[in-house]
Amino acid sequence: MAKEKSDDPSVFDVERIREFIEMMKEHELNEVDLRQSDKRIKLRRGGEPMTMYAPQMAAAPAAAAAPAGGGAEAAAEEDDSNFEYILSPTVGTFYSKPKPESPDFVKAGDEVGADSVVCIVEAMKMFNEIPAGISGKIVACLVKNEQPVGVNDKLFKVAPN
Amino acid sequence: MAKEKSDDPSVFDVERIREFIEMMKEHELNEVDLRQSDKRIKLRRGGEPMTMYAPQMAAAPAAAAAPAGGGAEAAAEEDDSNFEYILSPTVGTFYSKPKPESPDFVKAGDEVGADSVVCIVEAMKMFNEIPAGISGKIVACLVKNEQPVGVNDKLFKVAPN
Amino acid sequence: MYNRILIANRGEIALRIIRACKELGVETVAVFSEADRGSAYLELADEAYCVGNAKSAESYLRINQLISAAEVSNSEAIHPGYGFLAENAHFNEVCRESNIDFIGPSPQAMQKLGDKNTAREMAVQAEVPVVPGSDGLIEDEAQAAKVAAEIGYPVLIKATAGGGGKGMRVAMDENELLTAFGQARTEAGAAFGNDAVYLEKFILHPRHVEVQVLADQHGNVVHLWERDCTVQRRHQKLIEESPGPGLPQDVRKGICDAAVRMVKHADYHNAGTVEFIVDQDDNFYFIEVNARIQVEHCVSEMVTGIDLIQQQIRVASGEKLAFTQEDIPCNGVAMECRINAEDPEFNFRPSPGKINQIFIPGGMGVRWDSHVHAGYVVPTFYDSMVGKLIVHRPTREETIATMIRALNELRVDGIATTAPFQVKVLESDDFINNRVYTKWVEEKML
Amino acid sequence: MYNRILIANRGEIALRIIRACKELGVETVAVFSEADRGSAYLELADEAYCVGNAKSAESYLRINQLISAAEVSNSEAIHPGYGFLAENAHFNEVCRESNIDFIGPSPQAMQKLGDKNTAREMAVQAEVPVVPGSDGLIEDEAQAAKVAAEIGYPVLIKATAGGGGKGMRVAMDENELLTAFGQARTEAGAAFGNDAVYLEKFILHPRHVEVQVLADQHGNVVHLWERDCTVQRRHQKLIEESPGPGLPQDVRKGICDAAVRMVKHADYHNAGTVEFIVDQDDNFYFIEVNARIQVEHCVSEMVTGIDLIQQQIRVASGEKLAFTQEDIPCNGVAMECRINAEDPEFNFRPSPGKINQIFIPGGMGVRWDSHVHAGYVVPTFYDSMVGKLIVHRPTREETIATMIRALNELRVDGIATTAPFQVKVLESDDFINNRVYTKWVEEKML
Repeated sequence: MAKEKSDDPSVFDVERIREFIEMMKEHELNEVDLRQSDKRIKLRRGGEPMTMYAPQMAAAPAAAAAPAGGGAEAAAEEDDSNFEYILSPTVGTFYSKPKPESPDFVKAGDEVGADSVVCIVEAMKMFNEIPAGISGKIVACLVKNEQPVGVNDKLFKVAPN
Repeated sequence: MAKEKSDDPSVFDVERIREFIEMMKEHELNEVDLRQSDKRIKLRRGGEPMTMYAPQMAAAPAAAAAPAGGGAEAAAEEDDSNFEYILSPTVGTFYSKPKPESPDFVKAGDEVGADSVVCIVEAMKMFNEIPAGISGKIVACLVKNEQPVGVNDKLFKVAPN
Repeated sequence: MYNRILIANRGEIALRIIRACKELGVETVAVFSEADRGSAYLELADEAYCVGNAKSAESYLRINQLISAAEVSNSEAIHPGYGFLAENAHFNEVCRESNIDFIGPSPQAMQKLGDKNTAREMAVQAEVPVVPGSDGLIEDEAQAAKVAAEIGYPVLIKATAGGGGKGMRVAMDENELLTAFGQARTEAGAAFGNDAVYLEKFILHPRHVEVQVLADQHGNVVHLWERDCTVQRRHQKLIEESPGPGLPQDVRKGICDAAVRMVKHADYHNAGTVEFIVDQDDNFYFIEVNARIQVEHCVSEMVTGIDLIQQQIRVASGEKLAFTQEDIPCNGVAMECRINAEDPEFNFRPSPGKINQIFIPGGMGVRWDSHVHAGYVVPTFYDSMVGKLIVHRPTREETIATMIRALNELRVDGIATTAPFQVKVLESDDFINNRVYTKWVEEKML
Repeated sequence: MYNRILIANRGEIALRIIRACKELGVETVAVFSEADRGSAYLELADEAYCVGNAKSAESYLRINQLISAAEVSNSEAIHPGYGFLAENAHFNEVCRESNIDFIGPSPQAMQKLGDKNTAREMAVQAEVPVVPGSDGLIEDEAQAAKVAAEIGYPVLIKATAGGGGKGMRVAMDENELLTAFGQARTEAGAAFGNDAVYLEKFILHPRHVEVQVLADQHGNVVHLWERDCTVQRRHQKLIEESPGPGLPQDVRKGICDAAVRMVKHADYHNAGTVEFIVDQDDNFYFIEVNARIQVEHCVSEMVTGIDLIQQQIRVASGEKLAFTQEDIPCNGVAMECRINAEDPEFNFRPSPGKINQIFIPGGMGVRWDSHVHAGYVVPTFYDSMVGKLIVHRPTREETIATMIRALNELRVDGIATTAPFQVKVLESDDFINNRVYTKWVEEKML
């Protein structure tokens, strides 16, 4: 990031700001906060802060309490948006390994393909093997073994190829 | 500031600030915060809309229901801020003339001095002669004869000299 | 008593159930769709799980996701609220097969009462008066004409699987009957895949009166008096009150006792509502049983002081009712207005969107049940009700005055609501003097 | 009945009075300071007049502006609410001289009861028990020692013009008495410009119990039972309830009858409160009469179903009470928490400012009295109370459970409130088991 692409305009560039704002409106974002080296672009819109409704619950359910449009906001919290997430397709219990004694399906640093099984989510005695869905490198596992998860809860953070 | 890209104006550039502000208004932004090296442009505006609490009452009491800081907002409604107002110092009944048969103390277009009596506000059988308080030209009388008024209700609009 | 229950619903009723649980010391597990993600009321639950996308079919109606959520959260019971799966006997059964209590009646009772025809037969057996009509289905025009002649015109043709007015026809005489009969069958077949119809006497200008009942699993059944829900628009209730205005005491007693007989005969437990229509001579006729808690349960709570949701949970967990019929008072007059996100100025079109500002009514005699707040976005995917305004005062006159006061106090900036229309109803002579009937809104107010 | 009244107050109680008037069909005129300009509740009034600047002395206490507002708006009466000019006999008199009814007692009754010493004498005449002590003022140390010996130590030295604990001293024996006597006089002189003091028996761990009375102008006086307001912090009530927990029935009857005797003897009309302290043997002693409506009037409204503000207006306009003592029930248990904009984490320091977001509690048994809303700015100039949370349920246990549930539901973003502290009180064994006393909060909870 040290050497800046010459085509990267000044953060004060009015036209680019306008584009950001239109994106925010279109997708109902409340905040955009971009930083790079000593640069920062921070934009806020919408009504009163909904911070009072910020997460107050345990890991899995936490997502529940994220503000409306929480997905977007969660992303905003990230330093950058070069990552993707493997989401749970179902409510159930997360298993990081096929059997208690065996190793985890994947760990941080592993390369995965779209079809690689990354975990099992068990629901109603059915053990659903969850494929990565994208190819890339596992950055982090976001859920502990045997933790309950809900639909669309983030399971793994992935750096796509 | 020394080596500044020619296409990147000073943060103090009025035109660019105006564009940002217009964008913020148009798209209901609350905050813009831009930084680059030692430069920063930060703009904030408004809270959530209080429009539901806008005036809904008859002329005199209307001021009552104006949003908090209503004075400021009222002013904002004006095309420009070259005017001042003569306010009622007391609750009472507004009289535009000393006696029913006599002419108004002042009418639109009249020049007044700080000491000129512009009306009477009667309260508890006491007839208080109200001086203009400023010298200038009466633009409009904002209250009807014998209408009740409250403290700080606007009585006359004045173009000061 | 349970340690923890899952609430298979959303919005106002989900919050209502969370409140009852907190007062009972029972932990709650909420579920939500992506459209409800981040709603304030979810924070009040001990846990919350997303069960899918905004569309009900992809979230609140997904039985496997709900059961999974109950299992992973170690919930011992599921409260279905109203709507969604509340009267789904299959869901009821799946819960029990998964060793999770369903807070409601048995699947069998639900099934029997769910079929209008069976329910009617049970009413007759329980000596609960029903609208005079064909005992069972009508096979053909000839039989229709014969039965109609017996019960006397005007007659009503109804689909046995019907609801919401579909497959319904009124016939003033035999000629009309013969044409309407075919139409009703076709319409019913198209709407419900079941063209079975029956006949009954058409009642002019009826009132809708229903009785709240509560039964434990030990054979104890009580009623919490009646509710008058006559003010409706297209079968959607707008205002409910208790006691029923102008009902003679002997009729009140008769209708409440009949409801208890019906519930006992159906071997029904938990909370339920027995619906009747009352004609202009105060004769009452059984219509159906709602095998769930209802939106308007609050008015019965106010006049009796009994928390119905808490009672549902208690009896589902096996507790005996802690009171008898004699212990249940009926104090003052309670009324409820359903506040819907609909615009009465434009034929009640839905008015979803963001609530920029809201001033919530309060003060003496006022109860507000709602999950909304300034900044809340009313989703487009679900029922349009955003809150319930309930008033309880010593007399009907005072209750109406306070309700009007409170409706005028309610101000919502961002969406339109039905409140202004309800004020018009409450100020009308017909409502004040109790001259309304189920079609009154359409015929006199629109 | 009046056509139109002016409300010489602000915030919660102004809204409370507007609500009562709307239900009575009486028009309202509100007044406001520049600090309250634009507040939502002002819109509910038929008219509103600014009476001056933010400081109370320059607005809500300006008698001439208030009278002028009443005159220009053709108001027939003024309701003073509580605080500000509510117990100002001069204002009361000016109103009447201006042919405007003052909604409260006569200036004479107000004056007599306003002086603690006179009030005590009247109590004795009305055979209302008072704390044993000097009948009248104490002139010097010698007399103090003599009287103290008679009534027995510990004794309390009190300023006749006193209030808020100023000019008050406890003496355990004669030595302490002789020093404390001088100190009390000096402090009283400095605080009130009146150094007159008297002596009374010091009561250990008393409860604060007060009786709500209501009197018309035709000699009819009733009580609306008692309120226990023992949970206080520095003489500021935090939680009030009715009926008084643990009060034996005969004591309840005795204290309520005594209050009625007192009010009759004072030739008092309109609403008022007679305050007592109750010792650990349930002996009760008269303290003072509050000649106005009180913040905590709502708990009496809940158990009796009587709207006290409406009654104040009715009796002021000359109506007879429409009910007798026998008609006044006492149903269930009502409790009120005053929600103040104060931060219990930091010694209850004031926490004014903007309410960015608020979730208001609701549901079964919950009443909310407040003028605030999301976006409202709590001014720094006035009382810190932003709302009252009132709960009414059949039993004290249920009332406590619902109050805790509702306090936890109340979420205010932008300012701190006392709600979390009140939850702690409600969950404490001492409160649940009724072992609190007027200094309990300071001694056990801080």
